[in-house]
Amino acid sequence: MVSLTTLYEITFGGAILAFIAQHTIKQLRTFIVIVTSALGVYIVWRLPSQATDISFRLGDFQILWGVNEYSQLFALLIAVLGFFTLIYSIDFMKERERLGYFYMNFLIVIGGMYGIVYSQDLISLFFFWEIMTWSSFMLVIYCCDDAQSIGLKYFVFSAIGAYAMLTAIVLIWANLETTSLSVLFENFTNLSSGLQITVIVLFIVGFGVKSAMMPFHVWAPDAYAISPTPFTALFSGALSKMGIWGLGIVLLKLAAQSGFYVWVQDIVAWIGAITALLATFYAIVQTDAKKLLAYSSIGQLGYIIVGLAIGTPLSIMSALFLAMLHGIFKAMLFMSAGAVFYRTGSTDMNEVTGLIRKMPWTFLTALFGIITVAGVPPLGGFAAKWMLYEATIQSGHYFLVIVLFAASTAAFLYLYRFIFSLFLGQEEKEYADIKEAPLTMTVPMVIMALFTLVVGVFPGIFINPIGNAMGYFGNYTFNWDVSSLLNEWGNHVDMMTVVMTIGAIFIIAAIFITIKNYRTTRYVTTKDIHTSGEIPTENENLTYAVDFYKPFERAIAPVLKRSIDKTYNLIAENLESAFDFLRYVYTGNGQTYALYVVLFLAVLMVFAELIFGIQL
Amino acid sequence: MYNDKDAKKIVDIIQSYARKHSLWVVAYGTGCGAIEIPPTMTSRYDAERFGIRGSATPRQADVLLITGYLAVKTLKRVIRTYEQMQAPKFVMGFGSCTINGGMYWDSYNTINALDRYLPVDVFINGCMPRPEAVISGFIKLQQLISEGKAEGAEKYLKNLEWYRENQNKVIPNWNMPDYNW
Amino acid sequence: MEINWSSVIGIVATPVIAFIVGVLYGGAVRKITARVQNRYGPPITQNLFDIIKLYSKKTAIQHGVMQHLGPVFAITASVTSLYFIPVIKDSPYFQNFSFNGDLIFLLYMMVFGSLGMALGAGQTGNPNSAIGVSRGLSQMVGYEIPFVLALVAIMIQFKTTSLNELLAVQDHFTNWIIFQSPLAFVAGILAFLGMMHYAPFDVVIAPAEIASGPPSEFGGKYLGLMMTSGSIFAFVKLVLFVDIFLGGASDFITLIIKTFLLYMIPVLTGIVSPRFRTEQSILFFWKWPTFIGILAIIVVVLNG
Amino acid sequence: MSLSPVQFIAVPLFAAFLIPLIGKASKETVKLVPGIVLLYLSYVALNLFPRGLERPIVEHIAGFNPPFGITLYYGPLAAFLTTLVTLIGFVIWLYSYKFIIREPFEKYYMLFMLLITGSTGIILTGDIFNMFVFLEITAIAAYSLTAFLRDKDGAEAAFKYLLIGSFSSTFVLLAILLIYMQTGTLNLADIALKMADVPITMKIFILILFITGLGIEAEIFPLNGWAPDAYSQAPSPVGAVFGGIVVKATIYALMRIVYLMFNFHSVLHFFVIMGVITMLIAEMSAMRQHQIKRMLAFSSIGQMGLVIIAFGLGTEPGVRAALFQMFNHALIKTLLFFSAGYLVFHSGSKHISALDGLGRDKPLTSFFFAFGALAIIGLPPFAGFWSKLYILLSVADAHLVTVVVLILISAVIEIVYYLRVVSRLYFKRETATDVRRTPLSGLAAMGILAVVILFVGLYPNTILDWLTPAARELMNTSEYIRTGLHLNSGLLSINF
Amino acid sequence: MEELKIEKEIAEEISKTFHSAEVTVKREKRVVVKLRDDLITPFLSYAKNNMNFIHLAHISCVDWLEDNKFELIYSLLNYDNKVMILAKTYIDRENPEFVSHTNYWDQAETYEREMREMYGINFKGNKRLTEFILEDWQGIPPMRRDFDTVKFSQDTFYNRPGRENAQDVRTTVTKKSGEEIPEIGKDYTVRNL
Repeated sequence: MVSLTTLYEITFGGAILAFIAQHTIKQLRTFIVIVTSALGVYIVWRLPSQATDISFRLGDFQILWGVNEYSQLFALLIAVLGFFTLIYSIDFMKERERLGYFYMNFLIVIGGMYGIVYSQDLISLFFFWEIMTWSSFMLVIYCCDDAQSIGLKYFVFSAIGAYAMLTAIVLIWANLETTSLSVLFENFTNLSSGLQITVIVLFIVGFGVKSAMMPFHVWAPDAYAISPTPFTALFSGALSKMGIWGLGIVLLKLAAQSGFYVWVQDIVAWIGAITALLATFYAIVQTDAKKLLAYSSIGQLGYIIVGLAIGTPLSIMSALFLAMLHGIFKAMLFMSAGAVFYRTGSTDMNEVTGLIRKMPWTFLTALFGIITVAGVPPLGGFAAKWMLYEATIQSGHYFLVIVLFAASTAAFLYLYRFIFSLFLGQEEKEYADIKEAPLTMTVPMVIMALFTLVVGVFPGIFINPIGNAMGYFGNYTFNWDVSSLLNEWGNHVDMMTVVMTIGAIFIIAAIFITIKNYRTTRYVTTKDIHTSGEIPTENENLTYAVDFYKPFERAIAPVLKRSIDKTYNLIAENLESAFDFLRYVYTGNGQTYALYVVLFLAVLMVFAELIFGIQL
Repeated sequence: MYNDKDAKKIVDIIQSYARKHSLWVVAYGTGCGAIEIPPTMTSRYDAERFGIRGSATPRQADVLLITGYLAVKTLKRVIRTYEQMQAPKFVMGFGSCTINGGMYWDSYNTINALDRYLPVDVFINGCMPRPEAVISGFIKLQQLISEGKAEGAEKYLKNLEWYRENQNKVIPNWNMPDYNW
Repeated sequence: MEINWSSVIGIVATPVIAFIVGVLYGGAVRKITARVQNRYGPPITQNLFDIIKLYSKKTAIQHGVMQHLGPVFAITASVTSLYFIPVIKDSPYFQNFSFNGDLIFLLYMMVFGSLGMALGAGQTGNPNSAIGVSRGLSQMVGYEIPFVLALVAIMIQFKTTSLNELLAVQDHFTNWIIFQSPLAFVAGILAFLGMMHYAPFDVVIAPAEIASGPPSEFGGKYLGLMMTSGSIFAFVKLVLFVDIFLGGASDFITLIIKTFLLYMIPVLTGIVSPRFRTEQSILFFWKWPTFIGILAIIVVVLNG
Repeated sequence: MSLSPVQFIAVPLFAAFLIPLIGKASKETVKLVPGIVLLYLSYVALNLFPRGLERPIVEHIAGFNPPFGITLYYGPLAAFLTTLVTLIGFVIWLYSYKFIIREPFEKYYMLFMLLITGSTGIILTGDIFNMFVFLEITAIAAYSLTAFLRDKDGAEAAFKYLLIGSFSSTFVLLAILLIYMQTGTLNLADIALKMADVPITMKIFILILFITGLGIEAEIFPLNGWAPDAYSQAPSPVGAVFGGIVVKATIYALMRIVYLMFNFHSVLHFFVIMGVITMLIAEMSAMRQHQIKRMLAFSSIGQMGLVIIAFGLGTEPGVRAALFQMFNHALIKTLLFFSAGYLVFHSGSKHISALDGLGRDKPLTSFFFAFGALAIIGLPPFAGFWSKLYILLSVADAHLVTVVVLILISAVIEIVYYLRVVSRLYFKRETATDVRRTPLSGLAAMGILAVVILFVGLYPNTILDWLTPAARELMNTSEYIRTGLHLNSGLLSINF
Repeated sequence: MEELKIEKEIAEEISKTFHSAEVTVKREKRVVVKLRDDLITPFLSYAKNNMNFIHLAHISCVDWLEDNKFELIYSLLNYDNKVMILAKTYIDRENPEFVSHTNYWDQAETYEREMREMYGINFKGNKRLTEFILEDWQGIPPMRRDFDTVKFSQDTFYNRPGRENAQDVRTTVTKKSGEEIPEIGKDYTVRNL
């Protein structure tokens, strides 16, 4: 029973059942959804050992679905994240309306993503890609009135990407008469070089839109921020990885064969790095926590793109490592922001403050999340960042690494702002009696948080499956210890030693500071602070949150001033007015139409020779 | 080892020596005497050689200088600042205004006797005391510390009710958090 | 299990030595500052007294668990970084774990403490702390760039990211990286000015303006632990720079001389400087130091 | 009575004349007549289908042998199109059953039957003058249906349609006249055989007349000025009839004539270019429409542009893709017109802005609209995806990458204006609630279409298997001539 | 008296416009105008708009306890000729109320708040008559002359014993220096009311 067909049947069937259940037996809905996603996890887990490739003809095309290590990596991420986000959504979405719609689209997104990673031919890839796109669009516009234009923007950009991809597929079909990926990889060099570069560029655009590559990222911040949080976690965690999945294939399987691999590498790597830097800058100036995380996502995807583009074994490893890890930690962060939203009704960082004592587990998740994003040891993020930097330096991209470093240092700014504004700072009177988020929300979060720690100590548990997955791209061997990191110059970091040292010192120091003056150490409220003797009243909140990074904003003002978003809006406006002008070709006047007919006839008559190219 | 009497004594000696030579002053300029602090601290008189240093916040400070007259309104802030300091902590009255009201003895809004409201360890008289006097006041405080007599904080805690009564008499609207030593 | 006593001694002794050296350096800085300002100045042990006094404070307050743990993060970061730096070249006692880490690891480890402190400062709820953190993090983005440029220049020149291998390269006076790659040194030292938080880059703790910034709610044992960590951290940075640029040290005397001389650069700059605003210091670091750093890389690349 | 293709013409024609008579007796029965007729025709169509695929059926009316007398040619293509027309016709009747309640609905049904007659006639006939006659039947029925609501706007639209339509008839008639003058025959197959002897100038002249005349009905830019008004002013099922039946039949006629008589590549390229222009201008105009049915009309024109592009490729995959797109468009646009009809009915306004939040009040109708919108944009797993994909692939096979890009650009525009409506439907705040319910017959009609669309989307093979012989038939003119004239293949040679 | 020309012109203009006003040229650049309380508003308006006295420098108050009057003094300044007008009026002390002039000058708000706190004068029309300098003041306004500050201080602030001799500054100073201090302000009666 473990096969790809079952997987699709269960997931899409579950989607429809969930919708039906919502309108018949409401209690069954949640059960169906959870069981569906859990079965998904089980099937995906068992697939490599049991599944056989599925192949059938659809129209003119040979459809091919199969499991390989590379797909398996992403499929597991999708399955696990899908499962966790769905559990998380039980309580989060409880009070919302139209849950059948929500869960149906949610499961369709998951199914679409399974379809993408398991498809071995371009047609089914595009088929599932579009399914994923429209179902995610449906979720983006789920929330409210403001979501309409954002959703439209998302869809238009997605469509541009998808159609770029479609053009590439069509070109491949026209020239190679195949849609099979493996045949494409074998025969790619048979294409003319102009066609090769066109196909590569089109595919990069296609996948780049989903992975929010500059300058196609403009949809992402808004769409991430406005979609319901359980979905945002999946959106940023797994859905954006579909772009990465495709970019990996395009860069390492197609571009690597072409004559301009070096150029493609450099350009894509630079785009990735600039994406990372600018997205970080934009994240710093955000005031909405979810939007901040959205920009952060874009930045992290930039890192992954750089890693894929550089194309050395270590960099691919780091990219895939970061891709997997990003799925987890960004889901964690979005979930914690969502938990805050669930309790306070806002994610505005200028409003919500001081939740740490109210929501300790959420805080812990957020803390682990930001430490992982920052790449600070001992959590998993460090391994990814370390490998990326080493790979970037060792492959000779010296200035690239500077941009990456700048972005990653600047990332501390927004990460701190995220955790400070929501959880630290003065306790707000308004939130005096809120509680920790319910168990269905905290449990997935905390499990993932602990997982980042495990990955930090034993990066090998990620490195080994990723090493296997990289077998898809070529023969790379990674015979590292489970707890150590090794670069190409032979330098290494032993995470076990690192974590032991950090842990030992941390525990000693913590014990010392706790037992010292234990009985005379008092907890005081955050109202009891040094304010030059003045006493803040109950209603005063002195948390410094508005314009938190004003000085930094002033420093990077020239960058912030120019916005790609504005350019797109300008284009859209001009196009609309041009269309408006064209519309008046249809005057609504019968005589005009008659005139058109006569003119048409006359033109054809007069220029017949020209138009039909026939010597009369 | 820690329970051993002599050893404890040694620890005490080290601690009081360190305390004595590291007096951090919270910079709270209450009255006209605040103008005497900059010369005390800077090149001319260089109080830093005695380990005296300004500190920005009461959380880090050891010494609260009341530099001159205290209006009722200021008194409330001063009490707040004092209570935010961590024990052991010392108060120095500065100038005659803190002793008996000085030239503001009959004013309707300046207090006359500081030690009714805060446990003053050292008074420095004069209107205003010169930096030399200030430094000699600090040396007096250091002596008291090494002798173990500068226990203002404990006195305050022990007689908190009495202090509170006096404070409440001049500050009718008492809206401060409870004293957490 | 066999216990390697020399490394055990090293593990115990290194932080102690680092603390003592750091504290005395701190006292020396105050003394030197005083002399420059035509004062007599406090004794050189003044910072030690301060720290002991802070530990001997009888009471303490905290606003929550993150404030409680903030200084712990800081000391963890400084001591861990210390353990991963070879303090004395080729000494069995003071190598500690330096073979298990590398420069990029150190870069991140050094941030760990700042992040922890920032979290602790954030929880106090004091707006001054948050302002200080905001300034500190912003400024960090400024000086990290020239610093990383310098490090990258060195890494690609010697094809290693390990400090021990860098030390092995600088086996002779003429092979010191300061002479082999002077531009990288200049960029690094300019970044170092920022890292040490002396004027003109001390807007983070501006005492008169934002009440000493991040630590403004810390007192007693918390401040004591912070100052301990600060002393060790200053030593860590100095040793790191000496190891990278000045060929390390094979005995303590050399180490003291080199680190002290290096320390004087930010200190003397600081004494005679006014204070930059945050954006001014960020833009400062993004101008000349960055340019020099890029130049350093270009020179390295051109030299092959 | 044995089944024969003649019934496709005869039965609805008979029904059309019967309806007024029945109407005298019972108004309610009138409503049922078209349904029964179309159901019967569907039965006939499905029964004849395998036979048509196997071997073309050529019927001779009144016993004359070709090329004299009237011929009906029921090949794979005609089989496919008649099936489509009858099925769509049936669904439209189902929908109209409760929708057209305004008097005189017996006239509506009569005209509707005439329209079906005309359309099937165009598809089936093997005689060019007959084709003209059927075209006229269709057109006249269409004019009257446009003005069915008898309001000012409808009348105006109908008048415009009539005005432009009369041009169409004139040109087509003129062309037929010229052909007759030149070849002396009216049988399509015979004409195709004899066309080789006609001087090229005359041929081009005839071609231009045909293009202009039939292009008006096939909605080629700039001849399609009548269409938006007619679509939007006519009752919704009539819009569906236009989009789903009439245009399909005329495009069939145009393509049959062009492929049979003027099969040279420059002509086909001209169609590609005209298709692109039609598509782009229509999509751009649709983007800025404020009335939902006008928007649908422009979208319809755009889709026809797409079909014309695919036909213009002159390759078998191209023709097949065009037929597939015609099939899908017939289904989807009908579904869209149906749902839009009820949306307009419920909101009480033709304007898109009046549709805010209707999705909550009328979930099923809105759902069908959203379904249709997603399908017509060409998103999987709906039918529209495959036909668009096939068109793109065939265009790329012809190495027209620019056209691929332009098609995709127009698809992006399509996305914008359709999704704008969809998100309005579901996610804007509700404006008003309408207590009237969408009748079951309407929902059933939409439901049937939606199921078919989804089914075709998931199993495109079913349709593609039929389309391949149909496309081959259109491409393979010699086969048509041979069977049409009962000739042996060996005797035939066309050198053009 | 050539040098007081401008002042005299101003005095003349005022007395021409406000017949009941009692105008004195005190000295150079200083003109004192005494007015009925109901004429203050028209006068200020006139001075501001027609005579270019655009700056309200201060509002002050004098407590004439014996006459049971408060004297309000409005100081207006003309930037062009640097002349200052002191417009004086008397209001009832028992029920001290006056019109607010915040709509003429925004800064009047501050002065009026101070006056209310120190003298208890209620300025009608001032929207912000809240606590100003004193915190939680509960007794009679401290600047009124019937408020005994010494007694208040002794009652409230714990006079430290040992300075009884220094209680009367005047006598001590007189005794020590042997100098006669002129009795300024001894005669509190209002003349020429």
